[in-house]
Amino acid sequence: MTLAAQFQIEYLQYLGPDGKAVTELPQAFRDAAALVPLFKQMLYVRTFDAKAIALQRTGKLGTYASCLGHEATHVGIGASMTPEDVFAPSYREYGAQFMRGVKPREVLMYWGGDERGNDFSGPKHDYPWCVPIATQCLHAAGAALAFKLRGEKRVAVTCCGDGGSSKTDTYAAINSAGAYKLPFIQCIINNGWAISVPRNSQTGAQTLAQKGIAGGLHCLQVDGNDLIAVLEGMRRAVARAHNGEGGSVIEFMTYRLHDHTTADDARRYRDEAEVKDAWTRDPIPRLRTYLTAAGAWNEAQENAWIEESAKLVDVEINAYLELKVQPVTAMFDFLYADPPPDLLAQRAAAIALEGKAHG
Amino acid sequence: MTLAAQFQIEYLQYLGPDGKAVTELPQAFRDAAALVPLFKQMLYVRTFDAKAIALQRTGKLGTYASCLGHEATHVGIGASMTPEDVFAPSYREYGAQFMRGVKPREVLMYWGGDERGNDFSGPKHDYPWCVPIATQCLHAAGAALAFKLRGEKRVAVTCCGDGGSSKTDTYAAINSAGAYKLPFIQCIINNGWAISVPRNSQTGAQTLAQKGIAGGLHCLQVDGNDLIAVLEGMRRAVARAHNGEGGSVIEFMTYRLHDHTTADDARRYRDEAEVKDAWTRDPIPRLRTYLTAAGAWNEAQENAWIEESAKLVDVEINAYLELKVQPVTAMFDFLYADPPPDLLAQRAAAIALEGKAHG
Amino acid sequence: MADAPAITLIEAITQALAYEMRADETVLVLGEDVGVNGGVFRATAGLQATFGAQRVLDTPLDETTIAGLTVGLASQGMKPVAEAQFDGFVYPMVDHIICHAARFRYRTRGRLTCPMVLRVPWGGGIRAPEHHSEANESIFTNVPGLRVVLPSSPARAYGLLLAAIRDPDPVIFMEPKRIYRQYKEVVPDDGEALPLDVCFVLRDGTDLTLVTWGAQVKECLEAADALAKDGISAEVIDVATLRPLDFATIAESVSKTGRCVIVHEAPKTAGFGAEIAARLAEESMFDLVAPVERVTGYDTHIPLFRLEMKYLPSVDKIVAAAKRAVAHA
Amino acid sequence: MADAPAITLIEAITQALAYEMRADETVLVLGEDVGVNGGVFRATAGLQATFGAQRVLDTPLDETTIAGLTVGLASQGMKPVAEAQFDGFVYPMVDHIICHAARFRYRTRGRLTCPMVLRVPWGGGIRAPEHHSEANESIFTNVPGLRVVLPSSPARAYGLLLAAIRDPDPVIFMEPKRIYRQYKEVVPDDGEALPLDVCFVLRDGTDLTLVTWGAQVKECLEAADALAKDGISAEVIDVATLRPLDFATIAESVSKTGRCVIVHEAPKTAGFGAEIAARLAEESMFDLVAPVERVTGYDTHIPLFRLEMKYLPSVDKIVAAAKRAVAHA
Ligand SMILES: Cc1ncc(C[n+]2csc(CCOP(=O)(O)OP(=O)(O)O)c2C)c(N)n1
Ligand SMILES: Cc1ncc(C[n+]2csc(CCOP(=O)(O)OP(=O)(O)O)c2C)c(N)n1
Ligand SMILES: [Mg+2]
Ligand SMILES: [Mg+2]
Repeated sequence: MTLAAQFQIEYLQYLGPDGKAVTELPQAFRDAAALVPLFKQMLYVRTFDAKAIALQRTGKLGTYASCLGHEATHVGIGASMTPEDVFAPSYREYGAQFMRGVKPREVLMYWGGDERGNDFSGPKHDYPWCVPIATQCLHAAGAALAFKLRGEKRVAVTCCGDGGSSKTDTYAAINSAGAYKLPFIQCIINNGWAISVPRNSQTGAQTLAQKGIAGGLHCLQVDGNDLIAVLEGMRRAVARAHNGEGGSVIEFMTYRLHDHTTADDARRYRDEAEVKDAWTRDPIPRLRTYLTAAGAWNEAQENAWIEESAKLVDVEINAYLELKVQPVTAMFDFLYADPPPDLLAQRAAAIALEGKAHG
Repeated sequence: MTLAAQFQIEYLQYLGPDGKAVTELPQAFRDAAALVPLFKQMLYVRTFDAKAIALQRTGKLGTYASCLGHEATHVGIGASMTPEDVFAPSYREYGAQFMRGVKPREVLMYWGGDERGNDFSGPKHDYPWCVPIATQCLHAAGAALAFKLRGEKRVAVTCCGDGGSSKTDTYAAINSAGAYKLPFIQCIINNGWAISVPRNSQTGAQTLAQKGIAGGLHCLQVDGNDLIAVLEGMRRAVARAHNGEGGSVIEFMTYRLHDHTTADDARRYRDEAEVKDAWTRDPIPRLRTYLTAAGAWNEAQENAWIEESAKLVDVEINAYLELKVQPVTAMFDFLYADPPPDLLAQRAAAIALEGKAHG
Repeated sequence: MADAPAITLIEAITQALAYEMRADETVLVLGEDVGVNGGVFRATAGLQATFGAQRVLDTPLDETTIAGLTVGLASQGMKPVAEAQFDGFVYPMVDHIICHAARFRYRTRGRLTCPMVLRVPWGGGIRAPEHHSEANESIFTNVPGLRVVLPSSPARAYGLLLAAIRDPDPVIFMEPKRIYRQYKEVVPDDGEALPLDVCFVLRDGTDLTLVTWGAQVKECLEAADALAKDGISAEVIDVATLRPLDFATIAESVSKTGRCVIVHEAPKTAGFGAEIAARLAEESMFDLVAPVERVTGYDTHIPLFRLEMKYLPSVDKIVAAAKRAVAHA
Repeated sequence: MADAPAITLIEAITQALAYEMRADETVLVLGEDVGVNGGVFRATAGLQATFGAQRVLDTPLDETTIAGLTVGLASQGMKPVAEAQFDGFVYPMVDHIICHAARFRYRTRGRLTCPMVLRVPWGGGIRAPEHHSEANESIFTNVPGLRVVLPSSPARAYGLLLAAIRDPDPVIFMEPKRIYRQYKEVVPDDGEALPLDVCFVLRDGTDLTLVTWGAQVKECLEAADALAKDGISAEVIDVATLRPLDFATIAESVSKTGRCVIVHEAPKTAGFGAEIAARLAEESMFDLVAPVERVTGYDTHIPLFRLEMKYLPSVDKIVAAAKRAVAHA
């Protein structure tokens, strides 16, 4: 048998669900103390998430997409990037975004129906949340192309879900990253579900990592509930990008512990037993156990931080709740740099109507 | 190292460019005599192609897409299908289509600017030529889905080019064929060029066959200038489809010996040396040598057939040339089963204008 | 039948789907989350349980896939009813709809056809996230070979959807999601389709014609009530099928009233209201005593939900336009 | 400059691209076959040789890819000029254009913008295969945040393309391919842009206004000549930028002539001509002495080339409509 090609996809896992190392830790991440800030970030995100859901339940927020269970993946991705890199998220990677400077209040503004959330405090070149599934992947590829053409040492990192891996845009991004050998990382965050559609209904592919083979990219599958595996997977992909070796696809295996969004009710389509089982792989206790065993973390620290992060989040929530609705002119003022006269006339009419409504 | 997955893609070649077997022939295609009708078909197609180009050059045809060099692939695909199967071609697979009953005059009608070419004499369920690259692949997947839902033992076969393998529709077809385990065969006819863009600029993927890995399909790379390899590759894919094993992607390695279409001038972007070299792999002499050595074919037969096929093609050309332009009503009459009154009014106006123009 | 319970517009959609799936075994439903989950709006709730996973198919998450498979199914003897989860996700479907669904009959001289329906939850006003509130019917209204339908009540949703599924050509069926659950009415499950080529005159009037479709029908009827209090008699027309347009009904009304205000949710410029105004300018000019007016979404994107109601046409805006029209004698 | 050789419309496109690539190093060109091959219409001929493969990029064969990469490049400091090889292949780009290019500034309150141009060889009449002859501007004309430009002469192609590239927002630039090589004129390579928000009055007249764009400008000018022989004085307006529409120029003309015939190649129903007619019905009704008329493509697909000229507006059709208008006193 003559072979035209053959491929292997590596799987990375360092910490098992019980928080014990299953293999030698990667060189770069052996210092447990160095992981503590990331663990704190994971706790912070979880606190934020719970409070955001509560806000929605009490009518103070629109539809909200929870990140419960994704903390190791999101934080690990965020920790692997520099400010100069470009991040193109989908709509729930707050953990990564907070590390880049986006404020919780901005997340809330966005889901609270206010465009100003997208004008966030993170890197000005980062992409906002992206609702049309996986379209952001191609924007990241375009950004990576800009970096390459300008000779900049920057990486474009984008995320989509297991559902998003079916989207043609994801393939287009992967293929163009391969064609142009771009500094591009496609993170496929496989949380098992795309709303009600389970991972196995999306594709006949045995892994989602292998989507990258179609574009000749480096492919990796990673335990997305193991922060160390996430960091190591990202480290390798970033190194490849920096070395001019081109793009990577990383599949992060995690689980969506919440409903798809607050507008969804997962009990309609998902077995409670599966969710229960998934909780046994929760990334937070796993890392806590590991850090505690390594002497880098303890219960007192955790309690203190939980309390502090609740306060920090509350500050953000209050800032959000105090936000005034944009004036009606806001829907006209950011459409064109140079708005045409007819649009200005409509703007004037809208102002006049406001006057009437209020006067 | 833990592996998440691994893949191998087989390469099929039985006859070398010199027409000698490079390995044991596959069981199903050892009878040289049985290949003679297919060889005659290849010669016929080549005759047709040359005459069609001549028609275009003399102003009697619009833009025409030549199939020069693709004869083994096209005829091999056509020979592997039954009438009940569905074929969704791109725009140059005449060899396959003739075997399904499409008439050369119909090809000429289409490229001659007359929709009636699409109402062809081939299977009524086959798809017409498809200009928007690779969109036909998804129609074939949809057809395969219909077969599966109805429990019919039919296969949907579609073709795209090396360029077309970059198209998101191709990925969508592959992925859905995998997700639903469809009786679907994606033929990627890699002729080295997509107009002026060489294969290596399309993608970083080492083979085009591996596009199938992204959807979990069976992948195969085949020497597309070796009729036996084409037949064997198709045979395996059809068997899989019939056995409920799902879809396949086959990359056929061939070469576009002509310009992209008669509207193109490949000398602008392509090295003559490369074309010269490609002629050494021409599928026709290769099969001729093999059949002759096997005692199944000789020069006299060839000369007689060349003469006869020229006559057969001329009959078709004459039928095409005698074709009258459709009446102006033709642009209204096939739009809706039940045309709306405003459209009928426009139709009446168009007829009135005709009357004026002629009277 | 008279005892049928009153149902909402979304329930009428489900009822029509179920009716036609029972009546015609080639009808099938496909889309994201349409199976066990019954669709994010519950339009297909219960259908998979009733008709099985062979008739109600969840698709991979890709709209190009949905559109392409639908064209493939329709051209091979099935009658697929595809769902776009939201209006804002319809764009990746446009290529297959325009280049293929709308052309198969034409291209092949009737050899292959494309009897399909694309259901699109449409429009704003439900406080949804970005891209969930678009009134983008004009993407389709200039496309020959399509029908574009937009019901505005449970009964019309039922009857028009049945007609859409039975139609031998592709139909884009846009559903005003703001009124999915706005009110209920009794809709007998009698399989009676409504015609796909007529406008519905919902209220007779003599002074002015309000022409609209979709969710704005309600605002127009309310505006007519308000105008009546001021002694102004407004005729209200629900266009319902935008393509092909039944202009005759509109022209007849305007020949009587002499005034026309067109109301729609999409941005004004080159929205479908322009076509109606254009037909008036061509064919009813001498009937008009007042300039035509359009009350529409502004020529900007519908904003996120805090401002969206200020974007949409309102009863006040309609009444004001009507009064401007009536000021012309 | 006066000695510059006369050039065709397509050469004017190339000249504008080269000018702006020299002037602004962030400008780059991408598309299928735009590199060594110089584009299937030769619009980018020689550019890769002059500016290198880093500035003139062949893309993989996928329009979604082209559109998405273009949005990515534009939002990260580049000024991409993307080419759709033909009008019929623009549909897979629509999602990224509408959901992202047209919205980045709006969505992010100005943080990210999308200064890009999408060049689209547009329209019929060149005896091309299927999907190579579409007048599909209405896909974009209802979309807030876009500019839609359609030049009709070498000089306007040059000036408007420069303006399009320099514009800080996304511009859809549709090029009437039927007149790519129809005639030559001297177009000084002086880098002078033309305004993106005005109609061009190409011929003054008093009896009637012919409003058109793209390839039909020529037919309208010829019709005006023919009408002049019958003593009818037609004003001819090239709309040039459809979105935003300079309606003021049209209104001013119609206030003088009292009659308007709109000519375009796209199908009539919900084509952009409807918007112009609608504005007339809203704002110029009392100026009109005759009904507005549209001379357009029929409401069917442009046929394959044997019949295509019968589909398109012709001088005869325009003259006939003009005479009907003038019959109204
Ligand atoms: C183009 C498009 N189609 C449909 C939707 C509706 N939708 C929002 S999220 C979602 C599922 C996404 O699943 P996945 O990609 O796995 O990401 P996850 O939400 O699980 O993180 C769907 C179908 C959308 N936002 N965009
Ligand atoms: C969607 C789309 N984009 C662009 C084109 C123009 N076009 C026609 S053929 C072609 C190249 C196709 O190359 P390939 O897929 O390798 O097939 P080949 O012509 O070599 O058989 C291109 C770009 C098209 N027909 N459709
Ligand atoms: Mg998911
Ligand atoms: Mg090719």
